[in-house]
Parts: sequence; structure tokens; C-alpha cells
Amino acid sequence: RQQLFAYVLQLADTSLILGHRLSEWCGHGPILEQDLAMANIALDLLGETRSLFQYAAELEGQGRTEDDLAFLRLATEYRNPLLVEQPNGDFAATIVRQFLFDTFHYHCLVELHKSPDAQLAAIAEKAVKEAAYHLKWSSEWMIRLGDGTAESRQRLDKALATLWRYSGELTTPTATEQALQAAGIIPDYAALRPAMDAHVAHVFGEATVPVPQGVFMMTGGKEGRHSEHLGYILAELQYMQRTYPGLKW
Amino acid sequence: RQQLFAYVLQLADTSLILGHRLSEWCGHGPILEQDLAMANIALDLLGETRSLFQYAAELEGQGRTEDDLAFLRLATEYRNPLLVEQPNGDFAATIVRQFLFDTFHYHCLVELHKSPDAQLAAIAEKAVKEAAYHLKWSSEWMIRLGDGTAESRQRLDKALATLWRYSGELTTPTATEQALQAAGIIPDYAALRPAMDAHVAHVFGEATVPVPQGVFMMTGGKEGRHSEHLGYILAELQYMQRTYPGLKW
Amino acid sequence: METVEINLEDQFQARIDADISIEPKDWMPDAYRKTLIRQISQHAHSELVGMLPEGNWITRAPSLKRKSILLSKVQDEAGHGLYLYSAAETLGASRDQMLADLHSGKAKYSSIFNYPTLSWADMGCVGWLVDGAAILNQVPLCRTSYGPYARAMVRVCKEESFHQRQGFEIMQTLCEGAPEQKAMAQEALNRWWWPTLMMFGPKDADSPNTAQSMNWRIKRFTNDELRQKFVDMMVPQAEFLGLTVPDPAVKWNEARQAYDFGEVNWEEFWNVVKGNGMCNQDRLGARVKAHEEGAWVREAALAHAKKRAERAETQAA
Amino acid sequence: METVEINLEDQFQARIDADISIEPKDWMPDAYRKTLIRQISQHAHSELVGMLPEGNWITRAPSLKRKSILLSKVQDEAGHGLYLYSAAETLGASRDQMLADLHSGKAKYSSIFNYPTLSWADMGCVGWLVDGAAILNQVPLCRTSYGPYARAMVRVCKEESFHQRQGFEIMQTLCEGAPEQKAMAQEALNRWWWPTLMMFGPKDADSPNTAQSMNWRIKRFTNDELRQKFVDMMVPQAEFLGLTVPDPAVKWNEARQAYDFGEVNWEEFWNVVKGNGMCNQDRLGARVKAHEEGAWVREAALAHAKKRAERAETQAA
Repeated sequence: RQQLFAYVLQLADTSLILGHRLSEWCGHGPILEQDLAMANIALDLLGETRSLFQYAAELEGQGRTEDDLAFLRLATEYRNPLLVEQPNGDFAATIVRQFLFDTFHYHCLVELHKSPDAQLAAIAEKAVKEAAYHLKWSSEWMIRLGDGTAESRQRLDKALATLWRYSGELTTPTATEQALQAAGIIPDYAALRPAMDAHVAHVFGEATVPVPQGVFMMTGGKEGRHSEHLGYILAELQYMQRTYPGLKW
Repeated sequence: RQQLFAYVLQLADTSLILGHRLSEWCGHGPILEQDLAMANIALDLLGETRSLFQYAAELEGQGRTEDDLAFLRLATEYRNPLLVEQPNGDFAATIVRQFLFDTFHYHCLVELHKSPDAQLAAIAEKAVKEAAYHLKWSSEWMIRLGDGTAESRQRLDKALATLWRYSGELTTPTATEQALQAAGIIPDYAALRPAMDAHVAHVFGEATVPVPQGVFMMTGGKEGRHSEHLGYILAELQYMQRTYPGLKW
Repeated sequence: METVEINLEDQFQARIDADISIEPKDWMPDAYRKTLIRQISQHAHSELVGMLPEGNWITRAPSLKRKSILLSKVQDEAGHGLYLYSAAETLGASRDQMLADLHSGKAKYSSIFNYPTLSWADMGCVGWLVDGAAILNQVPLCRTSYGPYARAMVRVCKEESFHQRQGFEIMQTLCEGAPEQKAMAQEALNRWWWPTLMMFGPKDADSPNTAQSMNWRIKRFTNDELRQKFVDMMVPQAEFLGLTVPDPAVKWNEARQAYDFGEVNWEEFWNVVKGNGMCNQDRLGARVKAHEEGAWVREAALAHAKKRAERAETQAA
Repeated sequence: METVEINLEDQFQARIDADISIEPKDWMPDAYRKTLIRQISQHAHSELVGMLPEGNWITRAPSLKRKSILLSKVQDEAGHGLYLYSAAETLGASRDQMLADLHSGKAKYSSIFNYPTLSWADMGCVGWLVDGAAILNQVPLCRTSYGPYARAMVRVCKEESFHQRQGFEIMQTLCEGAPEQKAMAQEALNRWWWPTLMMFGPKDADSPNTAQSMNWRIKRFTNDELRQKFVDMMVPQAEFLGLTVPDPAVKWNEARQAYDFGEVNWEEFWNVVKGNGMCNQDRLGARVKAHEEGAWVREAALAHAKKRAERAETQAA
């Protein structure tokens, strides 16, 4: 139960932080249609975040609410992987970050949906449909940018050089995840890899971009060892709750 | 006394926020020597900030400390003019912001130094020496950028187009300032104008840049009506004090 | 020729007068077309720019629920922008040109968005007052003479009144909350009240185009009529919330069966229209920056679509 | 010719052995010059890059006093960078070239700065541990054979020991404060302990250049000697603070009159050196960005200086 709590919190933090990053684009996107798409994805992630924090609060059973968990922890207590806290950069960086996340998110949810934990399965069931759309969106943009203009290709390459190193953490299980995998509560990430790799290979093929090879993978976020970016996210995210503790909004 | 408190707070907020902006450059300046110069100015401003908040706390006499005043107020309670909360932009924008502020700051301190309020006079006495150096630095850079390359000139022009509109607030007295001016506690801003204008004319002349004319002047900051930029400054500035209320550091 | 022109114009006005909607392929006077393009694109730009003041608080919303509602609202605004640009396109305007006019300052957007959002309570005021004023302006447009515009407005108004309710609910929560929350609500109302009254435009006496617009049924009430309606609607709501409208002249007038209220600061109104509001520079700057920095994305999308189309053709051949 | 070379080299080594400092105009072997340029510029780069992890907390410092001390410290680091670049320039290196080598990744800087600063307590640990380790590395350099370097180091070390005291004081305040402050201090120590042990470089057995450097009196202690000194100094300080060093192997060895301690994770060490630390990308990225975005400023300053000089010449003529 303690491990399940930690895992659900990790998922919640992940969609919270990525949703936060995407929402920073709001009103500043390159095309109004894509502003809309990013807000939509952020909104889906936020919905997933809320279900997860609510479930986490229930698992913890200490009377903390979704907002307490979302807003009132310290930086080292957040458990999102490093990928999702990386800055938006240009649109190419946002697309790469999203594509790498979506690839994992979708394939993980497909399996999580079969979890013996009924609530986790229910959350996954709702989220997997949204994640399928997100993955479609980010895959299409990977292809457009890779097989678009020289500039878009160059920006995509640069984004991959910067962000690919954060993709490995998604499928590198922490001790908590290993325990839950062993108990059959959450999917074995190694088993997700073939489908994920096939999707990546397909999209990179269409995008005419070689899949990066032999990159050293950064880890730490899922165990609370973050980059310096997270602190600035939290300063904004937590601003109201920290300034006005204990009020209702 | 209430008015003096409000005025000292306004001065303290002004140097606090400008110092904050300058310190954002730390480690990111265009030349190591200028990184050093900006840190140095930020440090001078921070020193002035502390003296002012300490004096304000004393005037208020409610037991609040310099840190309470600096970190634990709401956005609408800060009284800095709009100019100093404007973003750093490029180095030209930072220089223009600094030059406009320094011109006022120096000339105001020269007179404030003669205030019948002994503590204000003492703070001004220390600060005026520093401000003279700041003004020299920003004036020299105005000239270098104006009479440098085509690019530097273009960037300077753009910065002036953006920031000049915030210069008028510095010498537009609020009701509080008017009362203190009438009481002879603080200088009459109208009387500062000839020396300020002469300095501006001299520097713009050397910089080969025409002094902007007929620009609509923005006001509000000194009465708590800020731009949206201030909120983000406060989210960072107040982060620790809001997260850990009441502790000693 | 002259005769034909006159006949077309008469027929057109007859349709208008009979409340039959004008559709894209129908003949219409040039002035009607131009007025509509100006009005619809200005409305679209307002939705686009209007994302910024609210977008400003998404990352700082005080609860997950509020964050979600706010994000969803801003998303709706993007959607409204899209419908409206499409409606304007049916009149022959191109989106690129409309955006270029926005960026050059030639086209306007609602001045209200040149005021900053400085506290969370501003999210309440924007929903409650700004959307409230927008609805009063827009509901009559659901019956406006130009079909595509009227249909877009039906969708827009439905969502706007939902937003308005959410804004009121934010205010209500604040007013029923802690003293600092209520103070936050009052402080926000103090800043937003007058600017929202300005949203109905200049006084009728200073609004020369009103008559023609009413004649074409693009507009159905005068600025002053709408402003009065707004005050009559909002003053009791403010009282219900326990807030004080920052206008000492507000008083129920038994004879008029309406509220008297003070004079808007028209100098401020014209200043903000002329570009001297607190945020004009930041708002337009943000839009121009987004557009310029997005240029390569739009080019890439086009280039890719072209490559795809060429490949499809080659395969078909 | 051969004979002269040998004589110069002998004379040079004789001066070194007699602890007479080498000055810029003195003859010196190429390898000595190169080694020094590499070492001094690496040290200068470390000061430059070292501004970033601490600069990261200036805007978020918890009190005005601490903000002031921190800003002043980072300013000192910029100053150290300047002295050291100047010292390297006396050996014929140009600052532009040194910076280009930093930006291309050819030149290194201290790997410790590739670890992120995640809490306020990190400002304590950086001062207490990182500066503490730096001082152990640097104090011997105050007597290093190359004069300008030794003199720069005298100034640097004086300020560094001041910084170290300030760092310790931050830790002490946290450890005497609320439980969450003490927890913050312990959490930071857990992250910084091992990386600071790595600051002394690889084990002596894996450090092939040590012998030559010691012979030239550029280096005066081996890596392992310094690491042991550091542990012996810091373990009692951590105990004094009531903190636990995150190494279960730490134990006083009565026979050696020193602390035993565990093995550094050399895989992590080499990974970070190779560019795979948490912040390598961000640190170098920030420096390159600052340099590139500052290019027009440097050009403007040069162009203006040239114009001034030309005008002065014209006037003189």
C-alpha cells in the first residue's frame, strides 16, 4: 500500500508537471490550432493528475487532499521523471518531450488498464484514450518537423540531442516500481519496450530522422533528485497555497 | 510618520526589485567584467534596501522586521515604480532601465541627503556615493551602445521605445510624496528636473541618440498598480519565506 | 448600372429588415462587408489576446480544480477565436492578413485586455464582469444579420455564460472565505469595475457609426443602453457578494427604474485605445513574438504537407 | 643547441627546487607552460561556471542578509575568474581562446558544478564542503612555482576561507533551527558529500600526471592525501553540526590517526567528467548562451573605443 501510494504519487507528479509546462504555452503557441491542442493535452493531463492525487490521498489515509499533495510538498518530495520538468524551449523541444513521454505513457496505460488494482485500472482506462490522441498528435508533429524544412529538421535534431537522454528514466524502474512489477500491480517496463521501440522506429522513419543510439541516460527524478528547473516550477505552482495556507478556493 | 513610513517603504521596494532584476543577470552577463559590475550594483542596492526596510520597520513600530516587510506583503502592497519591475530583456534594455533609474536616483539622493530627517539623510549619504558610480557606469554604456555598432544602436533604440514611458513615474509625486515635499522632508522633484534633464541631454548627445519626446508616461506602481511582471518576481522572491513561515535563516 | 445597384441595395436592406440572414454568397454592400470584417476580426483578435491575461494565472491557480476550470476556459477562448476567424474568412478576409493587421496595430482588440491580472481574484472579475459585459454585447449578435457570424455567436455566447457563472463562483468563494480573500475580491473589483463599463464603447453621442450598424442589424442596442443594462445587472450582484462598487454615484433611481452611476473616465478610455494602457505593449508584444517565433513551425507544416501531396500524386501516377 | 636547451631546463628546475618563483618573462619548458595554462584556465572556468549553481538561489534567498552574503560571494567568484584569466594571459593564452575551449568542451571546469543546487541548504553545503575542498586543493597553490598564479591564489584563498565560514554558518543556522531546516541540511549533505570527495580527482594510482606536477611544484600533495585531509577535517565538523555523513564506512582509525572511509563511486565520477552529470548540459549551455548573446555588446564596446581613439587622434593632429 505504501508502495502503491508512492507509485500513484509519482504518476500524479508526472502529469502535474508536464501539464504545467504545456500550460505555459497558453496564448504563445505558433498557430492558434496548436495552442488549442496543447491546452487540450494539458487539460487531459490535469484531469489525470486529479484522479491520481485523489487516489493517492485515499491510499495514504492521513486526511491530506489532492491540493495538499499537489501544492504542499518540497522539491525533493516530487517524484516526476526529469523529462517532464525540462523547459519548453522552442516548439521542437516541446514536441520531442511530449513524444517521448506520450510513447511511454500510452503504452504503459494500455497495460496499466489491466492492473488488478481496480482504481488504477479505472484511471488508466479513461487516460489511455486521451493518451492515444496525444501520441497521435506528437507523432504527427515529429514527422512534420523531421520531414519539413531544413530549419525544422535542425531544430528537431537539436531537441533530440538535448532531450533523448531523459527518455530512459521512464522505463527504468525504481525500487518501488520493481516491487509493484513483481507483485503484478503495474506493467513490466521491459515488456513495453518492443511496442514502444516499434512506434519510435516507425515515427522516426517517417520523419527521416535516425533514432539516437548509445546515449547516456539520465535518471534521478523518480527518486527525488531533480534538475534545477523544478524549483522554479514550484515557486509558481505553489505560490497561492504557500501565501494563503489552509484556505478554500 | 505614516507618510514617511510609506515613502521609505516605497524606496526600499524600489531598490529591492531593481536589485532582484539585476541579480538575475548573475552568471549570464555579456562580459565577465560586466557581470561583476551588475552584481556590484545589485549589492549596493540591496544594502540600501536593508537600511531602508530597517528604518521603515522602526517607523512602523509594529515589531515587523526587514524580512517581514521585504518578503511577506502582497503584490498590491509593493510600491516600486513600474520601471524597475520591467524584465531584463537584452543588455540594452537593462542599461536603459538602469540609466533612467540612476539619473533619478542619484539626483534625488543628492537632495535627500539634506533632508531634516536624520536617518533618511544618513541613508542617502551612503547611497549617493554608490549611485554616482552606478550613474557613471550606465551613462558610459548608454554612450557605448548608442555610438557603437548599428546593431547596438538598434537595440538601444528598441529599449528606449519600450522603457522611456516608465521614466516619468519616477518624478511624478504621489499624494504621499507631495505631502512630504510640502513638509520639506523630501526633495521637490520638479526642482530635480533641470539637473536630470541636463545629464540626460549630455549622455544622449554623446550617444548620438535623440532624446524621446512627447511619450505618454505610465504610472501606477508607486500606488500599487503594477504590471503582471511583479507577480512572477514575488513568486521567487518570497518562495522560502512563504514555504517556511517564521523561521530564522 | 446605377439602377441595378440601387435595386440590389434595396433588396439587401429589405432582407435585413425582414430578419432574413445574409449568407456568404449573397450580394452585400462593400461597406457592410468591411464593417463586418472589421468587427468580426476585432472580436477574433480579442479572443486571441484575451487568452493572455487569464493564461497569466494558470500556472499559479490556487487549486487543481480551479486550474482545470481556468485552463478549460482559456482553451474555449482559443476555440472562439477559431470560429470567428472562420466567420470572417467567409467574407473574403484571410487569416494571415487579419493577423498582420493585428500585429501592425491597424486592427484593434478589446481594450479591456490591456489591463493586467494582478491577483487570483482577477480571474473572478474577468469571468464575472468582463465576460458579463461581453455577453451583453454579444447576445444581440446571435440575431445579427450576417448568418455565419450569428451562428458563431450562438456557440460563443453559450460558453461565455458558462464562463461568467464560473467567474461569479470564484468571487463568491472569495467573499465567503477568509478576510484576506474578501479583501482580494474587493481590491480586484476596484480595479475592474470602470474598465468593464468602458467595454461598451464611447457614449452614444460620440459613437457616429452606431446608427448605420443598427440599421444593418449588426448592432441592436446602443452603447449607453448596454452600459445601463450592465450596471443594473451587476450592482445587485455585487451587493449579493457583499462587495462595494467603486462608484459613489451608484444609486437606485426609482423614476427611471434603473441605477444612476458616475461618469466613466473617458480620458483613460481613449488613452488605452491609443495604446497607453498598462499592458498594450506586453500584449501585442507577446502576440507578435508568438507569431514570429512560430513562423518556422508553420513553414515546416506547409512544406511537409506539400511533400506528402507530391508523394501521393507520384504514387497515383 | 642541444646543450643550451638542457642547461635552460636544468636552471629552470634548479629555481623550482630552490622555491624561487618563475615569472612571465623567465624561460620555461613548453610542457610546464601548457600544463599551467590548462590548470589555470580550468580553474578560471570553474569560477565562471561556479557562479551558476549559487546564482540559482540569489533570487530565492530566504532573508535579505543571506541574499546579500550570497550575492557578494558570487561576485567574488567573478572576481576570482578575472584574476585567474589574467594569470593565464601572462603565459600567452588569450581569454577568447580560453573561452572558446570552454565552450567547445575542450577545456574542463570542476565537475562539482555539474551537480544541481536544489534547496537553500545547498548554499550551505557549497560553501562548507565545496569551498572547503577547494581550499585544500588551493592553499598549496599559494606557494606554487609560477609567480602570477601563486599571487592570484593568495587572494583567492583568503576570500574562499571567508566563504567557507559563511557556508558553515548557513549549515549551523539550519541545524540549530526547526526540524524541517535540519532535515534540509541533512538532505543536502547526503547529496553533496560524495561529489566533494570526487573534487580531489582520481585515485593516485589513476593519476599519471601527478608526479610531474609535483616535480614542478604546481601540485604539492597527491589527490589521495588531500582527500584524506578533507575527510579528517569534515567528519568532526559534521558531528558538531549533528549531521550524519552518508558513508557507513566512516570510522576513526586509531592506528592511522585518520578516518577510514568508503570508496568513491568512480563510475559516477567519470560519467560526470564525460558530460553526463545532471547539469553539464545546462551549465555549458548557459555559458555559451551568455557568450553568444553578449557578442553584440562586446562588439559595440570595441567599436565605440575605436571611434573614440580615432577622434582623439584627429583632434591631436
